[in-house]
Amino acid sequence: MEKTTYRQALHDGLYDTLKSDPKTFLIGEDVGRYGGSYAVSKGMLQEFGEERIKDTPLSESVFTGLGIGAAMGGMHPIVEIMTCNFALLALDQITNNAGTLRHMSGGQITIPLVIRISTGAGRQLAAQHSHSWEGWFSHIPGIKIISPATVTDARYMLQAAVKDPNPVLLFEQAALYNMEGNLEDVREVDISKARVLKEGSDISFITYGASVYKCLEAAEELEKLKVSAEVIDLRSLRPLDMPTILTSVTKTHRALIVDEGWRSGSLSAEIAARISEECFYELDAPVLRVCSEEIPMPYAKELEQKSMPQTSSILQAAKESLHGGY
Amino acid sequence: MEKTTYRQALHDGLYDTLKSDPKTFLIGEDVGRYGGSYAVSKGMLQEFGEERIKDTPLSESVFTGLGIGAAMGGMHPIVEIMTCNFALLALDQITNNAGTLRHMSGGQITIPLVIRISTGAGRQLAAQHSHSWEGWFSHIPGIKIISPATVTDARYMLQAAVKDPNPVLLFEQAALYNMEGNLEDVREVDISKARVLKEGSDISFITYGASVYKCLEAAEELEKLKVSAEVIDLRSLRPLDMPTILTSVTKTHRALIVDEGWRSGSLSAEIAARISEECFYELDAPVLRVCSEEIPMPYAKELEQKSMPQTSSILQAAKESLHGGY
Amino acid sequence: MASKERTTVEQKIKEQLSVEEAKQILFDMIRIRELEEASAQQYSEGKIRGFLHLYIGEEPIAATILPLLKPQDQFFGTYREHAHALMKGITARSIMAEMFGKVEGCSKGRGGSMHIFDLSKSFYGGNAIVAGHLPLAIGMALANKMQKNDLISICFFGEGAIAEGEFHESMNMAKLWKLPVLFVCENNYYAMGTALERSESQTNLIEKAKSYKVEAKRVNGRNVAEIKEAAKQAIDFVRSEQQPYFLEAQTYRLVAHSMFDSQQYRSKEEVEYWKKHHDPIAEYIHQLKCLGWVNSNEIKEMQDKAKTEMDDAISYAQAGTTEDFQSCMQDVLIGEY
Amino acid sequence: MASKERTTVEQKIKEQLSVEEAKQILFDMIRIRELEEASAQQYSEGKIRGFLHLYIGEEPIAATILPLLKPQDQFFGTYREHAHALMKGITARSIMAEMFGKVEGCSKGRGGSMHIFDLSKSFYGGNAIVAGHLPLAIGMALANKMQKNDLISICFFGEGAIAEGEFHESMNMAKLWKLPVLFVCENNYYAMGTALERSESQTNLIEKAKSYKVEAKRVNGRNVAEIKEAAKQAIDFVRSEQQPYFLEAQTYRLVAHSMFDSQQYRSKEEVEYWKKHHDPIAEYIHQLKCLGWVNSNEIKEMQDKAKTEMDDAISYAQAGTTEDFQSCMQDVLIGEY
Ligand SMILES: Cc1ncc(C[n+]2csc(CCOP(=O)(O)OP(=O)(O)O)c2C)c(N)n1
Ligand SMILES: Cc1ncc(C[n+]2csc(CCOP(=O)(O)OP(=O)(O)O)c2C)c(N)n1
Ligand SMILES: [Mg+2]
Ligand SMILES: [Mg+2]
Repeated sequence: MEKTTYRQALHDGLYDTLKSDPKTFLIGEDVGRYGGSYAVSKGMLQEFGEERIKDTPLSESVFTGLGIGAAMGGMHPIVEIMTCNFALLALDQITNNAGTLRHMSGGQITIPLVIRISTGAGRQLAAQHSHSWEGWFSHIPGIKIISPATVTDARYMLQAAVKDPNPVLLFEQAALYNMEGNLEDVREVDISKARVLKEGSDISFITYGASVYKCLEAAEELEKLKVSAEVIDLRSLRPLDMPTILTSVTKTHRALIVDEGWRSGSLSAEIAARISEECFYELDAPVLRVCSEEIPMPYAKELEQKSMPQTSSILQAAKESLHGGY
Repeated sequence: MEKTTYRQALHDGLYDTLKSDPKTFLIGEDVGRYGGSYAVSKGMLQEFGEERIKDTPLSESVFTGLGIGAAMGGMHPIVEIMTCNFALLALDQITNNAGTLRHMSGGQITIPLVIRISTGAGRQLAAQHSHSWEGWFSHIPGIKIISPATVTDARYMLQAAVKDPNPVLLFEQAALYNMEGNLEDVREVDISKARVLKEGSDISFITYGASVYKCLEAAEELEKLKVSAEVIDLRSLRPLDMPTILTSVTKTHRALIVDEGWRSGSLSAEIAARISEECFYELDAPVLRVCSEEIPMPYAKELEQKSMPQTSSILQAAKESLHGGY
Repeated sequence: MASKERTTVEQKIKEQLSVEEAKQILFDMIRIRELEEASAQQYSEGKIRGFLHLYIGEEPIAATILPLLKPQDQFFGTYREHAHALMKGITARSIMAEMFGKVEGCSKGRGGSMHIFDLSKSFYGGNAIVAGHLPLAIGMALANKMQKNDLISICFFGEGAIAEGEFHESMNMAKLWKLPVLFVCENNYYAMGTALERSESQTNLIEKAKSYKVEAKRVNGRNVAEIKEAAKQAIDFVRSEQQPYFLEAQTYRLVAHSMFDSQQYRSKEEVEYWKKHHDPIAEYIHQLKCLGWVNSNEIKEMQDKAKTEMDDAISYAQAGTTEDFQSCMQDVLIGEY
Repeated sequence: MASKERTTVEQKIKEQLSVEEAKQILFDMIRIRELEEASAQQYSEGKIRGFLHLYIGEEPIAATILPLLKPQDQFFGTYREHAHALMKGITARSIMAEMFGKVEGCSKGRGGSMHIFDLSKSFYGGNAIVAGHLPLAIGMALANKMQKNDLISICFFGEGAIAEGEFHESMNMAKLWKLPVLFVCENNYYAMGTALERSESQTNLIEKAKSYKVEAKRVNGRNVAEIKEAAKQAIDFVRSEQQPYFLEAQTYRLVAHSMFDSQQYRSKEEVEYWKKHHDPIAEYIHQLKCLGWVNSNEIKEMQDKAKTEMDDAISYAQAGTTEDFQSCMQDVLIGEY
């Protein structure tokens, strides 16, 4: 197994995609000359030229809509929105066009579009650059939402997304760009399935993205206490892979969802609601959630860290679930 | 008790507000000369003049942001966004500014702003004019969200919202504009509390807006079967009045949430998750949800009606909860 | 209209159009009018619901411009698009069935009046978020350009859309990236009840377009020959230069914005004046008659034919069926989900 | 700079500024430079984190314009706002503490470098959604106008913001509603790595502003006297005419966009050329020396004083405390929730 970083894996995946599919091209702010705000597309302009690596003006709404239109025209655009915090400017296009046009036209329109968006806190970028809105956006029918947590997924999810005939939002985890990991020996990944990263029998941790590592850490801690936690990386936030989730909870009878989004109305709520709906009688304890505090993300390091799910808060919630803190 | 329509009640509430608070003014598309797209502000221009009834260009993002700025400057603007479907264009302003500035500035900024937005389906306006996104928007910290279901609330909620020092989104139910109802003999309403519209002991229906009437109808049907359903009108979607919800569920041991939003990631998910978290051991059955189908709203009447919560689907879900359909 | 002016108009018709063409355009204008009147009628009978926006008074624009396109050139329009759909070759049957909410409609009855789509005619809506389709049109233009398929996209919108940020961003990107898109602004001076001077600080829309260095021209939207001349030039320019172009057609909506509109914002006199003096079909008939290009019999024939077409469309729509709900649950995503 | 040109520059200084004023502006430019260099230093030591955007090379703009405002005139700026904060009277201590994430900072350490707020100085950020603060500024202008308080709002942004729809909608509404707002566009020719000619089809920004019928003027952002003259006129115009005004100050960012930027998009030579020939502080010092208005001793004194101010600010920030987390959970809404 090869070692690589999350950033490099994303870069390589992007490179391969552009190389293998001549209908693809990358557009977004500073994807070209600057090399991508997180350096994922560094060197691409030199490699693929201006025709396929297109720096845009600061116009999130329209370059996203332009991607939708180009996809309708048979291309396979890859749009980059620097961070999800700016994606609200494009949310009309994503929702009312990308997510709607196929159905509204009676199934005539196809939109093979990928939108790459970075997400997440932990880098002290404060309240207009730090939120995790992928769960929030997963309310929208007509789009898929995926987010890689591992370098392998970082490497191959984009290719799978580009092959998917639907609009796919791929959320890159800003906190993981520098993470090193082992690239598994695969050539592609299936973006429809969640993945059990660690098997366990006493409690199911359901999570995705950067929180995966905190859950794994918490699970390790729990092993010391002879508690066996299962850790599920959702990978796809819309649609949700419910069979994998339900199989796990049916086995462990306890579920804890860890979600970096603001708690109220987060993806964690949907998952909790579904677990209760679909395997209520299997549950030995209420489904619990560890989410971000419902405040605009503060800048100060300590405050930011306290606002986010942490290994310690996961552990605490797990113990509550196991011992019935109620 | 006086009879009035929901539209007239909103109109009268707006009139009183403008009359009593000289810092208020109304801005939005066609609020003036056209009389408001739903005729709520009909006659206001003639009454209050151009200074206070301001027709805007089609610029949702900026006239909303302008409202925020004017509120920061000490005014009490009332912004109207025609429907929530267009509100995505203003969601950056609502989230990154209205919901964020106070906290991010260390508590210095105050934004006494009200945004009126119409919402909901049932009028065959299809996929770009029919959605219910108030639940979706209730993910945002730093704002309040309310929605009147009764003519009394339609009459007095705006005044309460204007008096509130926070940004408040008031969602008007498009399906109810023509509804007649009895105006209660009050002079103000408290926008922080849910309201039990019908007491019951066997199951709690938790809902708001136009679905309230479907729930009441279903409850009436259930009476015939000797089942006593309690119906709660949430009134405030953010923050949620959890004490009222939990008191009810603790009494009935069964909960059914009816929400016209798309099911996944709807407000109903949050409420279901919280009920499970906070009174899991009181539940005799899983918390169930009746929501809209996860499709862009179709135009054809029959399809539209089938996509939305209906008395029949509420009844069916209630029976499932009561008899344990699992 | 002064008689001097009229002569010029007729001169221009002779310059720009053959008799056949001129008559075809008249016939199409009549068809559009009949379609719109039939729609209004069906609305009042409760067969059509939701919002219904009519094109009465604006017919020359769609009737003249759309036939100049290649069939595969992609059209993007607003909710006020029945006329454009008809001109792009969608049958009245398909349009009417759509408005009736029947599965036989081009969008399976899911879209209704505001969302007519027919990709076999390269007709991309029927879009009801004002200015939300501009980015789609420039994206399509980019796809055309990259695929070197010699197609252009054409995007219609009202003058109200110009205030939206999407207009600004789209014009800029279209010019920056040299995208082959023809923007057609149907300036009917009102956005619902908001008059142009309350929606734009600069009411000269050509100046606005030029501020992006986009080529721009204004035409009288009731003058068929002028529209044809300008639109042909514009289409040729877009296709050959691979650059955007902005065409403003000044017009007037002779009817309400939609069936919900009580028109508080303009006087009855104003509307009556326009109806009486500037109904574009009456004007055009008068011009062609002066030229001796049509006679009353032919016009009557056209009207009858158009009426028959619309009656047939209504029968067709009436006989249609509602989509099965299970089927309507499809097409959200492709594949299982 | 050619010597003829130089003479003109110096002429203009004499025309526009008293010796005292001129020296004050120089001192402020030096203070800004010292603040920015101290910030960069603290960043490299890990005391400041997140994004840090420096104003080095652009100092004359804030140093000249901000003192012309009334203290209560409301300022709205971008993430590149340390200089403006200092000029609006926020202490270096308060700014530095904010960047250190300390509760003693003006935003309690919640905002950091990008979100400096101090309402006691009418300083409204520190906004980091590009162009997202323009609507706030025009809204504030409306509030001022309605309250007839004789205040204006002033809104700074980079040329990159012009491509956003929010610019378009804001300019239009500001002009339509005659709002007393001064827009100041700091055109440093790059938005991160995107050069103006790749971000605007029309690179003449004055033409862009005028397309909304907004009064507009361009100044050389390194020419203090020119800035002062134009800004004073602009402020007077906005206040007395109750109309918007657009002022473009052409400038050059001598440093990276932020501490994350490796500047692939421009050559080292380009940056070196600007540093060597157009460092605005060096230029201004040269001009004032030619005029005999300052000498090296005085400059040294200014630098020492500024350094002392910044050292003190750092000590203050260093000694500060982090906000208590429970306190940080406040201020989301007012009242119980
Ligand atoms: C983003 C958005 N805002 C508001 C509306 C409501 N609306 C529908 S049509 C319209 C007026 C548009 O006027 P114009 O662009 O001039 O086109 P016209 O109707 O005159 O053809 C408005 C405000 C909408 N559909 N979308
Ligand atoms: C809406 C939005 N899009 C993108 C960004 C990322 N971003 C931050 S600064 C910047 C460049 C802005 O350039 P300009 O407006 O010229 O100001 P400058 O930094 O040159 O002072 C970009 C793209 C952002 N903060 N907000
Ligand atoms: Mg119009
Ligand atoms: Mg710049």
